[in-house]
Amino acid sequence: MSHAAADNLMLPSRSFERGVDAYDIKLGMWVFLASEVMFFGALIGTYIILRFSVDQPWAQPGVILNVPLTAFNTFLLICSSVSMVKAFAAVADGDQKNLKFWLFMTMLGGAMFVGVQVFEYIKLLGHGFTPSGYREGSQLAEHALADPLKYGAATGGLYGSTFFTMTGFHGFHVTCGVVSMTYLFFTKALPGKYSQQDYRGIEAVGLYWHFVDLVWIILFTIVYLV
Amino acid sequence: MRRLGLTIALGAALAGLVAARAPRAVQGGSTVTGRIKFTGAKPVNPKIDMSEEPECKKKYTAQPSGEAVVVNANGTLANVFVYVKSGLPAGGSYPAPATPVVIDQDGCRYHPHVLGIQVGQNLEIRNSDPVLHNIKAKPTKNRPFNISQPNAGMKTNRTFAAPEVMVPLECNVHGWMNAFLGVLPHPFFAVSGSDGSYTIKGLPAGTYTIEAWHEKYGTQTATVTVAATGSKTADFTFAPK
Amino acid sequence: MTSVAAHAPAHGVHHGPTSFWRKYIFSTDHKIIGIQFLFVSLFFLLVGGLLAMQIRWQLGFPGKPMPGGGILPESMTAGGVILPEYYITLVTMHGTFMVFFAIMPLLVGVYANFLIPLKVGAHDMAFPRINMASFWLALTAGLIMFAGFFVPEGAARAGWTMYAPLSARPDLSGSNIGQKLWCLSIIFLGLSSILGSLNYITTVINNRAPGMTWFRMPLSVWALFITAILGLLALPVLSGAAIMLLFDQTLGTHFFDPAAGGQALLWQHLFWFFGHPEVYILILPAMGMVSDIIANGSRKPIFGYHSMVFAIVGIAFLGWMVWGHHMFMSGMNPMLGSTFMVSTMLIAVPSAIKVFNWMGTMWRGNIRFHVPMLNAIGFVGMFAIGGLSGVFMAATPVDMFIHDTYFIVAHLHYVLFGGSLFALFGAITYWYPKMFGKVMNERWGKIHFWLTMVFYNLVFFPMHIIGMGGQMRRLYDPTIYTFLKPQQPMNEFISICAFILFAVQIIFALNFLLNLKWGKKAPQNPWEDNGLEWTLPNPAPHGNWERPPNVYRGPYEFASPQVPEDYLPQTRKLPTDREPAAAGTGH
Amino acid sequence: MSWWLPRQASTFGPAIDGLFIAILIITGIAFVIVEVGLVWFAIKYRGRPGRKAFYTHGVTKAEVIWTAIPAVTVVALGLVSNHYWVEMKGRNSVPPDAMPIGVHVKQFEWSFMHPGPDGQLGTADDIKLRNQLHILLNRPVVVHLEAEDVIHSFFVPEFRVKQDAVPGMHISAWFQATDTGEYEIGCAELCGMGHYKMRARVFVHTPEAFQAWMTQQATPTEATP
Repeated sequence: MSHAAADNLMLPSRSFERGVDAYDIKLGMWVFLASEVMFFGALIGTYIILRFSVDQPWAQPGVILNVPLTAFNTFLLICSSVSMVKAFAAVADGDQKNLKFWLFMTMLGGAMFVGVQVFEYIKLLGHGFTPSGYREGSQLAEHALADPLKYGAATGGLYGSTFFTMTGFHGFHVTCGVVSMTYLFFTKALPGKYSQQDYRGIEAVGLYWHFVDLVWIILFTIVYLV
Repeated sequence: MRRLGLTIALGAALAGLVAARAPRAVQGGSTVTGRIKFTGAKPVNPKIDMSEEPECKKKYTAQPSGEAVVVNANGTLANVFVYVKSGLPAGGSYPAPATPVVIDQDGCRYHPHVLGIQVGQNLEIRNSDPVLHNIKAKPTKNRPFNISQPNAGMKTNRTFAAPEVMVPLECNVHGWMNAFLGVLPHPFFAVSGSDGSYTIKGLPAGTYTIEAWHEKYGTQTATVTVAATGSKTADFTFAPK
Repeated sequence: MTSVAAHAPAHGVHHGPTSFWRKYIFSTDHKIIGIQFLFVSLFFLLVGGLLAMQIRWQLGFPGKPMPGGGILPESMTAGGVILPEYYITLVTMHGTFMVFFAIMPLLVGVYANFLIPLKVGAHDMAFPRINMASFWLALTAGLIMFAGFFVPEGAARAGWTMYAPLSARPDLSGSNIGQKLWCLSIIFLGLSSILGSLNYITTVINNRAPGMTWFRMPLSVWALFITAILGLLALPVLSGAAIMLLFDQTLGTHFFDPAAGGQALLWQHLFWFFGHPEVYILILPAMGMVSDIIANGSRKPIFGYHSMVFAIVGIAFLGWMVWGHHMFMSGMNPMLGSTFMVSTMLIAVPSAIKVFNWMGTMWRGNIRFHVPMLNAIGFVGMFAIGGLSGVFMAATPVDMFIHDTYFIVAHLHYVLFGGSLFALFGAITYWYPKMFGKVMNERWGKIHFWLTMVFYNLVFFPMHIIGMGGQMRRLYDPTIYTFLKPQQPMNEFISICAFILFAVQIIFALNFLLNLKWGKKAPQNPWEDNGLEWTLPNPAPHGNWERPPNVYRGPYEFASPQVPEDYLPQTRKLPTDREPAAAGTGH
Repeated sequence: MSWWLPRQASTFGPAIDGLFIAILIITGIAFVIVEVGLVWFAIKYRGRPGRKAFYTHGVTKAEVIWTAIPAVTVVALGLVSNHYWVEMKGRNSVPPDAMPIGVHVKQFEWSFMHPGPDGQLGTADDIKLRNQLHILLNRPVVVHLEAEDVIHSFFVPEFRVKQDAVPGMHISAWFQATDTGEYEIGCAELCGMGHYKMRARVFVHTPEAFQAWMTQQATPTEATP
C-alpha cells in the first residue's frame, strides 16, 4: 500500500487520533473476519470433537466423497485467490483494464466453485449421502451395510451432519463473496470508479476472499483428505 | 380452486350442523357383529407398581396390572379394535359427530385403553387424578402433541385431521400408562368389550374388508358381504405367538 | 465511492432536514439508532417482566387460577391455571427476553451506539448503514422470538440455555415451531451483534477525536469497547450452535443426538463458551457507565483509572476460560472441573478491584446524590452481593449442592437486576437529557430508586435462603416435595414482593415517558460533567460536531486544583495544554 | 421453615457445609466491608456547598492490597475446594466396596436397579423399582446414571449429592448415607414439562431392615416378568 499518496481515504482520517494504520473499511473487514474465525471455529471444532471422540470407525477418505473433483475445485478456488491478488495489484498500479479482467476472473472462479459444489451435492444426495446420514435403501446404505468399516456405517449420521453444515456454510460464504464482487464489478470497476488513490472496496473484498479460500483449504484437508 | 375449497368447507360445516342435530349420522343399514376369541395360554400382565403414586394407588384394592392383553372370563379378548378397512363406496361422506370421544385418566390408567374416533371429532382428555399426567400422542400421519394436566378435573380437547390406525398415546410420568386411538374417516368401528364382542352398525350394502387390531397380537382381516339391511357375523381368533 | 472523496472534507457539516422516515425510522444517525434500541428493548424488558410475574404467580400460589389467566389460550392455561408446559415456556422466554432482548440491547445496543461516538468525538459510527442494519436485524430477531407465543404449542420450552437433546427433539419438549423460531431468532441476533460490534470496535480504534488517546477514554467507552470484542467473538459461536440445533430440528442432522453418535454435552460447551463471555457482556458496560457516574457524583477523579481498565481487560480475558463452571455437575471430566474452578476463582479478583476502586472514588469525595449516583451506588452494593455469592458456586464441592437451585437464581438476579438494571436506571436518567433534551423528574426518580431497592432485595435475597433449603430451579410446583413444603410461605412472600416491585417500575415508566413531552428543558451540561458529549447541544445534531473537538485530558478531572470549578471538561484548553498531535498538520 | 441448609445425612455433609460456612464467613466479611463502607462514605463525604473533593487519581499501595488479599483468598479457597472435589467427584474417588445401583432415568421417571442378594448388578435377582431407592446405612453407594431421552440430574439434598445424567454417557456418582430414614430425590435439570414431578424417595436402612426389605422383595407376589 502506498503511503506516499497520503490520501485520507486510504488511511485513518487525519483529523482523528490514529488507532491502527488501516482505513475504516479495511479495519472493519479484519474485525469481521475475526468473528468469522470464531464461527468457522465453532463448526470445525464441533466436527473435530464429534469425529475424534466417537468410538466407531469413520468412513475412509475418498469412499463417499469425490476427492479428485473437489481437488480440482480447490485448485479453482486457489486460482481465484491468485486472480484476486492480480486484480488488487492492477488497481494499485492504476491499471483499469487488468483490474476488470482479473476481478472478472475471480468472480468466474468463485462462481465455478459454487457450481461444482452444487453438482457435488446433487451427486451425493442422489447417491444417498444426506445431512442425516446414509439414506435408507440407497446405494450408499447398501454399501455401508456390506462393508461397515470402510463406509463408517455407524457414523454416517455424524458425517452427513458435519460435512453438509461445514461445506454448506463455506459455499454460502463463497456465494456472498461472488455476489459482492459482482456488485463491485458492475457499480465500481466497470465505470472505472476505482483508482490508485481509492481501491478500498477491492482490498476489503480481497481480504474476505483470501479468508474464504483459507477456510476451504482447511476444510478440504480435514474433511476430504483425513 | 379456492372457491371449490370454500364450497367444500362450507358444505362440510353445514353437514356437521345437520349431523349435530341428528342423533346419529348413519341410520339403518346392516350390522356386522362378532366375537374376539382367544386361544392358548393366558399371558400374565405385569403388575403395576404404584407405590410412589399414593393418590392413584388408593383407587385400587388389589395391585393393578397392565392392560396389554385383557382376556375376559368367557375366554374372549377385550380391547380389540375392529373397523372397516376398505370396501366403503367412494365419495361417501361421514361428518364427525358433535359429541366428543372421552378418554379419562383415572387411577393412573387410561379409560378406555383402546378407543376409536372419527376424523375431526373432538377427543376430550380428562384427568380424574390429582396428580400430573401428560398425554403424548405419537401419530405418524397426524400432528403429534404432548400436553399435560397437573390437576384433577382438567379437560383438554384435540382433533385429528387424517385417518390413522392406531395412534399410540402415552403418559411419561407413569411409564405404564398407554392407550391406542384409531382415527377413521367413517363411523364403522368398534372395540371389543368385557364380553369380547363387537358391533358395527349402519353399513350400506357391499363387500367389506374388516380388520381387527390388537396391540400385542397384530391384525387380522375378514371379508364380509352385507345386504342393505340385516346382520352378519365375523369372528376373529387371536393366539399368543 | 468517488462521491465520498468529494464529500469527505464536508463530513461534519450538519445534514439538512430529511423526511420523518429517514430521520426517525431508517436513520443512520447513531443517536437515533440508540434511541430506537432503547424503546425496543424497554418493550422487551416489559415483556420479560410480565413473564416473570406469571412465574411468580405460579411459584407463590401453585395450582391456583391466575388473575387474568383466563384470557390466555387453552395451550397455556386451563381455567386460568398455568399449565406445566406453559410454565417451562415462561421460564425459557423470561430468560431469553431478559438476556438477549432487554439487558444486552439496553447496554450494548443503546449505550454503545449512543455513547461511543459522542464520547470519543466521532461524527458517527464508522459504518452508519451497517449500524442501521444491526438495529433492524435485532428488531427482526426480537419479533421472531415474540412470534413464538402465537404459534401452535407456543414458544420454546427448554430453558433459556436450550440444553440438547430436550431442545432438539419436539416430541420431548412438546414444542415444535417455537423451538425453531428460537434458533432462527438467535441466528439473527448473532448477526446483528456482530455487525454492531465491528462498528463499535472500528469506531473506537479509528475515529477518536484528536487528543483522545487510549488512556483518556472514559471507562464507559473502554467497557463498551471490550464488550464489543467479547460480542464479536462470542456471538458467532452461539450462532453456529443455534444453526446446528436448527439443523438437528429440521434437516435431521445428529449434532446433539446421542442415539446417532452426537453429543449432548457439546451443546453445553458451545453454549457456555459463548455464554460466559455473554455474562460479562451483560455487566461490563454497566460497570463502565457506573464508573462515569460515580466519578461525576463524587466530584472526584476515578480511583485507579489504569487498574480499572486492566480489570476490564482482565475480566474479558479470563471470561473465556471459565465457561466450564456452568457444567461442574454435567458429567464432564472432573479434572476440567478443577481447572475451571481455579480460573473462576481468579475472575473474582478484577471484580474486587473494581468494587474497591469505586469505593475509593467515593472516599473523600464531595458526593452529589442525584438519581444516577443513587442508582450507581445501588449497583455497587448489589453487584458486590452478586459477586460474593458467585464464590459459593465457584467452589465445586459447594456447587454440588447449590447447582441448579434457587441460590443460582438469586445470584444471577443480583448481577443482572441488582447490577445491570440498576446501572441502566442510572444511565437512562443520566443521558436522558442528551437523548431528548429534557430531564427526568428528580423526586420521582429518587422515590423509584428507594422503592426498587427495598423490594428488589425483598424479592431476591430470600431466594438465597430457599436455594439453601434445596429448591431446584424451574420447578412448576415445589410443594410436591415434602422438604420444600415448609418453604412455601417464603415463596409466597417473594411473589407478593415481586408484584410490588413490578408495580414500582410503573413510576419509572411514567417518569421516562411523560418527561419526553412535559419534561423540563435540560441545560447544556446538567451534571457538570467533563465528557465530550456535554459540549454539544441537547439533543445533539446528526453528525455531532462541525469538526471533532480537541481533547486535552482524561474524562475524570473533577476537583482539579487547576481550575476554580470542581470539574474540568476534556475539551477545555488551559494555557499549559499542548495541542494534540493529530490535530496539527497530520502524520 | 428452615433458614439454613437441610440436615446432613451423608459423609459429604460436613465437608460441603464446612466449606459453605467458611465461604459464608469470608464473603460475609467482604460484604460488610463493602456495604458498610458504601453507606459510611455516602454519609461522611456527602456533598456540601463550597467544598471540593480531594484530588487524587489513586493510591497504588491501597490498590495492591485490595488486589492481593482477594487473590490469595480465592486461590486458597480453590485449593481447599479442590481437595474435597477430588475426594467426591474425582475419577478414582468411588470406594471399591460401594454398592452398585443402576439408575435408568427417562421423562419423567426414575428406575432404580438394586443388586439382589448376590450383590451384583446385571444378574437375574436384581430388584427394579420405580421411584424408590433402598440403600444401606454407612455403606458407600455408587449410582450408575443412564438417561434415556434428555438430561436429568440426580439430587438428594440431605446427601449433598448431585450429578447430571446425560443421554449417551455413562456417569457414576457415589455417596455414603450416615443416617437412616427416608429422603427425597429430585431432578435438578430441566427435563421437560414433567420436570417438577420427578420426585423419588431413597430409604436408608440398617443392615437388618435392609435384609428384611430384600427378603420381602424376593417373595414371588411382587415378582415382575
